[in-house]
Amino acid sequence: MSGSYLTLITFIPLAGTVLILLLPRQRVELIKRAAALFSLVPLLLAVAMWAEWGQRAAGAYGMRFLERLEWIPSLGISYLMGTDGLSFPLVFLTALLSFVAVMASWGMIKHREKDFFALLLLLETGMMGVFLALDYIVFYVFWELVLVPMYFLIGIWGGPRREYAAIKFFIYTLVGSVIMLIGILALYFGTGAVSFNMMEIASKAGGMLTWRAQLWVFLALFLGFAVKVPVFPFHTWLPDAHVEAPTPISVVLAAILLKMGTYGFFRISYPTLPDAARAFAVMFAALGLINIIYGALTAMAQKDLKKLVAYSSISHMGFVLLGLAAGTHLALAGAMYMNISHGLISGLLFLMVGAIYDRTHTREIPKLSGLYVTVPVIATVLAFGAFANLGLPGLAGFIAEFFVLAGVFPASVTWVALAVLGMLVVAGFNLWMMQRTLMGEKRAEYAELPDATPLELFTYAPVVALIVILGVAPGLLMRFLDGPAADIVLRLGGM
Amino acid sequence: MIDLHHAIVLGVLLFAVGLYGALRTTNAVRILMCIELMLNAVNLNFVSFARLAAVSGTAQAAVPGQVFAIFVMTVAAAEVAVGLAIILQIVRQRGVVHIDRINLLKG
Amino acid sequence: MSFLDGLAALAPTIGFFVLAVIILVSAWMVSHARRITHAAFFMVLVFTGVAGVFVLLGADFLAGGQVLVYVGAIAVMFLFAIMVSDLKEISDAETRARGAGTGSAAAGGTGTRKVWFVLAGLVTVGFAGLVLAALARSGLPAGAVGAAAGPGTTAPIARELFTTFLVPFELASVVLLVAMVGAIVLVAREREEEVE
Amino acid sequence: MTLLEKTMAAAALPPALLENIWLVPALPLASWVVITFFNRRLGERAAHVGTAAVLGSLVLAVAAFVGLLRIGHPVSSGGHWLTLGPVELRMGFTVDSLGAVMLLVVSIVSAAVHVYSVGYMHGDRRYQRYFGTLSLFTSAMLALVLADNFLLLLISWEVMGLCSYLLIGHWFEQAWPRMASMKAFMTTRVGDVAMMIGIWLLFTQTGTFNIADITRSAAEGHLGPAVITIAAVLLFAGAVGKSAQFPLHVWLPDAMAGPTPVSALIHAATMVAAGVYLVARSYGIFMHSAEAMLTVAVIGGFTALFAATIATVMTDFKKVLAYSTVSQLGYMMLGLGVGGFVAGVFHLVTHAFFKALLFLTSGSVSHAVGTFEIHEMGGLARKMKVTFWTFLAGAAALAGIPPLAGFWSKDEILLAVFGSGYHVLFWMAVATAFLTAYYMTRLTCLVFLGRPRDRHRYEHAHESPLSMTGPLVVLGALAVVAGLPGSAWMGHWLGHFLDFGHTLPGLSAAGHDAAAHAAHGAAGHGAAALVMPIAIGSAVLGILVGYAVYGLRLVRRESLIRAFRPIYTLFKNKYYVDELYQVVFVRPSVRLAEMCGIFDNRVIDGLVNGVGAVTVETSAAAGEFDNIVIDGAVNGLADGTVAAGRQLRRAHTGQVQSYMVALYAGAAVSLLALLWFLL
Repeated sequence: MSGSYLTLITFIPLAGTVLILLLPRQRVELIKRAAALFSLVPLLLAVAMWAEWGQRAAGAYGMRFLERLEWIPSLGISYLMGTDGLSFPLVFLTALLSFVAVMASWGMIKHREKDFFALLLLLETGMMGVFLALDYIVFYVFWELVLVPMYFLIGIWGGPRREYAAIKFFIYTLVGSVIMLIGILALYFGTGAVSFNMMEIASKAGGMLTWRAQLWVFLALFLGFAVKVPVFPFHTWLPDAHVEAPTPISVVLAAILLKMGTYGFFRISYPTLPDAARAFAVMFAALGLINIIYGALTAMAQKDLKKLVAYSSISHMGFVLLGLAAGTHLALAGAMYMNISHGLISGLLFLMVGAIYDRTHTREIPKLSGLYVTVPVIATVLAFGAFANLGLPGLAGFIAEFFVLAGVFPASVTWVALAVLGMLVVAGFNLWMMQRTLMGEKRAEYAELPDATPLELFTYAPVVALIVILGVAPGLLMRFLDGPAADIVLRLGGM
Repeated sequence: MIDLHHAIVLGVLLFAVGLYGALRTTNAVRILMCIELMLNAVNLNFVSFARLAAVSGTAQAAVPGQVFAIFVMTVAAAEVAVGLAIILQIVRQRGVVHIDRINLLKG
Repeated sequence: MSFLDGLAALAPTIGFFVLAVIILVSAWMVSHARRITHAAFFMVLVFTGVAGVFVLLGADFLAGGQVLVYVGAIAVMFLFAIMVSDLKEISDAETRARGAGTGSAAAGGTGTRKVWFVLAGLVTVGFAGLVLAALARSGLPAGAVGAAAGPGTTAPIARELFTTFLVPFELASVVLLVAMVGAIVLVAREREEEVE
Repeated sequence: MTLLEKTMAAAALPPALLENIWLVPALPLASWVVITFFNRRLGERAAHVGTAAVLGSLVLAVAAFVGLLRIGHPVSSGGHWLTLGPVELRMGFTVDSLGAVMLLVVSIVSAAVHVYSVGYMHGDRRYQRYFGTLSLFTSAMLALVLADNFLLLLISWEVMGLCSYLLIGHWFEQAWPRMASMKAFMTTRVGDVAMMIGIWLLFTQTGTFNIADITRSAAEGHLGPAVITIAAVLLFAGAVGKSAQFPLHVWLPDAMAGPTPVSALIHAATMVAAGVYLVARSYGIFMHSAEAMLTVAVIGGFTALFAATIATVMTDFKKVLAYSTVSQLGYMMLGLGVGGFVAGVFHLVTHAFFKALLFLTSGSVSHAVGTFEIHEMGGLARKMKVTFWTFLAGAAALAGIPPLAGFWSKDEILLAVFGSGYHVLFWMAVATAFLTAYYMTRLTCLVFLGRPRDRHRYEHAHESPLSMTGPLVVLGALAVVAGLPGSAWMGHWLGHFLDFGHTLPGLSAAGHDAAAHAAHGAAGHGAAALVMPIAIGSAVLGILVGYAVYGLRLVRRESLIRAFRPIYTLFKNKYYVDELYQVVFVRPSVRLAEMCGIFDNRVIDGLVNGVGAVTVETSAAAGEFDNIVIDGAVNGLADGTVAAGRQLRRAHTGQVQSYMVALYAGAAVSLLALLWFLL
């Protein structure tokens, strides 16, 4: 047991939740500081793990910081936590953005702070658990755990149609995860009901399941993850959830929750059922392309800023799907890179849209204009985010898209051509958005809006810095992603 | 000598008379009395069968029958005590012994 | 062998039949005697008759017990109860009322009484008949069961009572105790109030 | 010690400088960072920071140029950037002759524009942001010319696009700049995307982004001819987008919405030249595919003529220059396309100087007169001496009057085109030369000569301050002198400098020279003798006709228009290309987007809500069913029991004796059964 980093990083936020629940309701300042502290600690732990990454030799299955505890031996369920190149960046992203969300909520959440922060930290625990769990049952527990706080966070602090959005989100994801559970159980029993350990099942699944069973299980798992990603037909919960969720929550929702879906593909679907994955490759590509183009086009038609960013998330997730479909080393590494870069970029965009909403109390694009003049700093950061979003070279988004498509090129040129069409539309709606909201004359009613406060700047700074760093020196992140990508390519037997 | 059958027939007849008596009277106390008769008939049977056991077996074999009769007696005594106490209370409260009027438990 | 020896040989049988008649007639009178106190006396008669039969059947301890318990205790308790309360007047008034044939509403009129008697009779005859039929077909060995004067059953009963039947014996004492307490509580209620 | 010797001495440090050439782009980048972060505190001083940085880069560029001269071979530097499984990517800079020349051109023009902007942009509300973005642009352009791999080239290429977007949209309060900036970025983005596909294709084939390696593998025949052609055409598509060639030229005229110095720097000299530079830089690839070369030549030639025709009817000073730029870029592409590598690059260099000059003069004129409408000007020569004479120098150079710069480079291109044997292209080029001379003369007459048409503006006109006229003079001198290095008088020194294999390290010297000399050789002196007079003739003819129409008013302008009514309207409306794009691309995509939006809300959400509604319905129905049927049964049962209970209740008469009767009747029955079965 090499130092229980992972258990600490997962359960410290939970401890925070418990502590906050004990604090008196009126002591809002104390609550806010406690929440900040309990979300800062996992971030520091993540940094410590990043520093130690080198010395830690990769243990079993190529995992580091492995922790194992027998939970239900009779069924072969054990509390098994571990991280590798694929999940560590996501853990880092979760730690960072949860901290950013907490800091952002200092200013934005005005009522029932205590419950809000308690639920937010609970959410962080859930997310951490999903990325670190290596046992299907533990994974599923955390997967469901995430739903509960998110439902309340949207349902209570959300916008006008929050109940509808919260329920829609909850049922959509729940149905997905139930189907996923069927898949998991099929896997468990298919491989002789010995243990729920992901890695062991992955090694045995290929041999033991019949071809038809593999397809069905892959489909079940696909549905479970597709709802989360979201993939084209199952995406309509995302815009509603984003529009109605309070800003810090839609930051977390966009930046991390969507990644749980794609993480599922990388961690479970592809390594466990490589042949089925290859069989579904064309479907993945088709859905990915639909996501890209359809997402971008719908984004262009949106009048609400948050919906626009939500649909752009769908479009970017399409790239990840395309990368998965191609299955080449570059495409997979690019797709994993996109997970992180999109998390940062859409997180930043939501923060900015939230800041604007806080000041102008409207997200309708027609009503906003001339923000460059009234709130120059916020407008500039939003412009920065928009350019990162459309994949301006030199920023993280471009590197991801470039390598995904460079990887997809040998697989099929038509896919690249269509994806590139999507990139044009993405550039289109981003520019059009900037043109309508940031440029134009100053509006009287927004004349004397306060610009970004130091606290807000402190929240944006790390995200902006990371987007630039990952754009200029992608080696930092690629170092982590290289291993897992090669591993998956090996399993896929080279598409 | 007494014939077993006769003893048993006597018991049965006594039981029948007790039963009929209990059914036809409207006086609670009489019912109790008739019940006592029925119990005696039962004891009679016990003893006659005990006797049969003694005759066909050892004398010792008669004992259980008779012991059981003793227990029937104790129960009968207890039953009378309680029965009478209840009837006295009913008389004291309602001033009536007529069994048909004591029908508080009517459904 | 003289008529006396014969008679002596027959004595238990004759005794048995005499006792049987006494028992049955007095049993009948218990429910049919007009006055409740007469019924009580007839009940005593039945008890003693049965005790006689017990003696004939060689259950001497039991016969003694019968006399002691039934006649000495239960019959006396009945009389005591009747005497203490004004139970006597009430029950006699009722009998008279019924006897006069006015048929009070509660009794449902003599018409239903008649029907009730028939029903009761039917049930009794039916039940007794069936028992006898069962007895007849049971193939019980007939034969004399009369007891010669034996060594007396007290000792064996006592031994049995305190060995194999020790637990029932104790339980019986508990039953008696409970009955006593119950009876006292039921009957003695006013006196407690007076005390307070 | 004269200035020259001092620079030569400074050249002593070139090897060290060439090793870390990254300093050149780093200076302006640093100034951008400084300006952005210390925005408010700097205020007006932001301009000084920006100018200082650019001058620094200029000095370094000169030193690098001299250093390269002395060393004689390209120097590349850079390091490991990224490892991805089998692929190991390096990122770095290379200084070769083409790079050094471009460095020089860019830094000179950028410095001039910086100095000019101090005066021109005085009092602008977003002064710091203007200079910050200008520095970023310069840094990106410098990085572009030094990049040794397509990835870095692409990154700087798009950062330049970003800066052009920001600068065009500098005065975003007005509608035109807003539309123009977006149009610029989107159109160039179309080209960039095509270029990316080209880069991916090359990367998939060669496994690297390094230009030198790719050129070498192309030369050694590792790449199939089809791959080369497609990759070259795709790269050229990127160039078409950036250098505003037909059909992606529509954004350049609208880019004039930005401040004039921006137009001068970005939309005349540097950025738009990046496309030509890209073709030049990857010339090693283009050369191996005749089809690609032909495409470049044809599109270049056509664009030249096409834009020149439109320029003749433009009434806005900058629009004329904009279309002139498109035309001249077409010229360069034509030059490169027919194998005249040196000619193309030479023209690029000279054009950068005099076109920047012309734009700056237009700026100073607008500063004086307050408008760009040439029909409201006239007779400004007397009022703005310096601007007039520098403008004249630029115009003459552009028109191709010997011995100015334009003449030499245009002559080289005509020579190359003539040598390549494509006579149609040659005559198109000559026609373009004629038209160029014509519209420049028209411009000169309408703006500076003749009677002032607007008294008020004429009164108000005054010469621009020194900070603006200074750069004009410098550029004017360059417009005159710049042609000489490449001209015959100096024995085609520039050609040899560019030629000695430095430019195409990957290419074996023989291969390249053959193409270049082919141009010279085939034509031979005879050709040169034939081409020269034609070139001069067309220029002179253009001037005479122009002067006749606009100077002496021999022919009424209106009658001329009436005569060529259809052609005039066609030119006037820019061949309706803008409207075409609007109808074919922009409007349908917006409508498609709307349809998707509606589709998403109605159908998918409808579907989901439908499913929701259906579930609600079915649940309601289930509820009904549940109530009626199942409940019915249950209630029935309950009622039955109650009824039965009520019946049975009567059995409890309360009479003890009836219970006894029941008891014994039961006993009797069971006895009966017992007897019946057992005995």
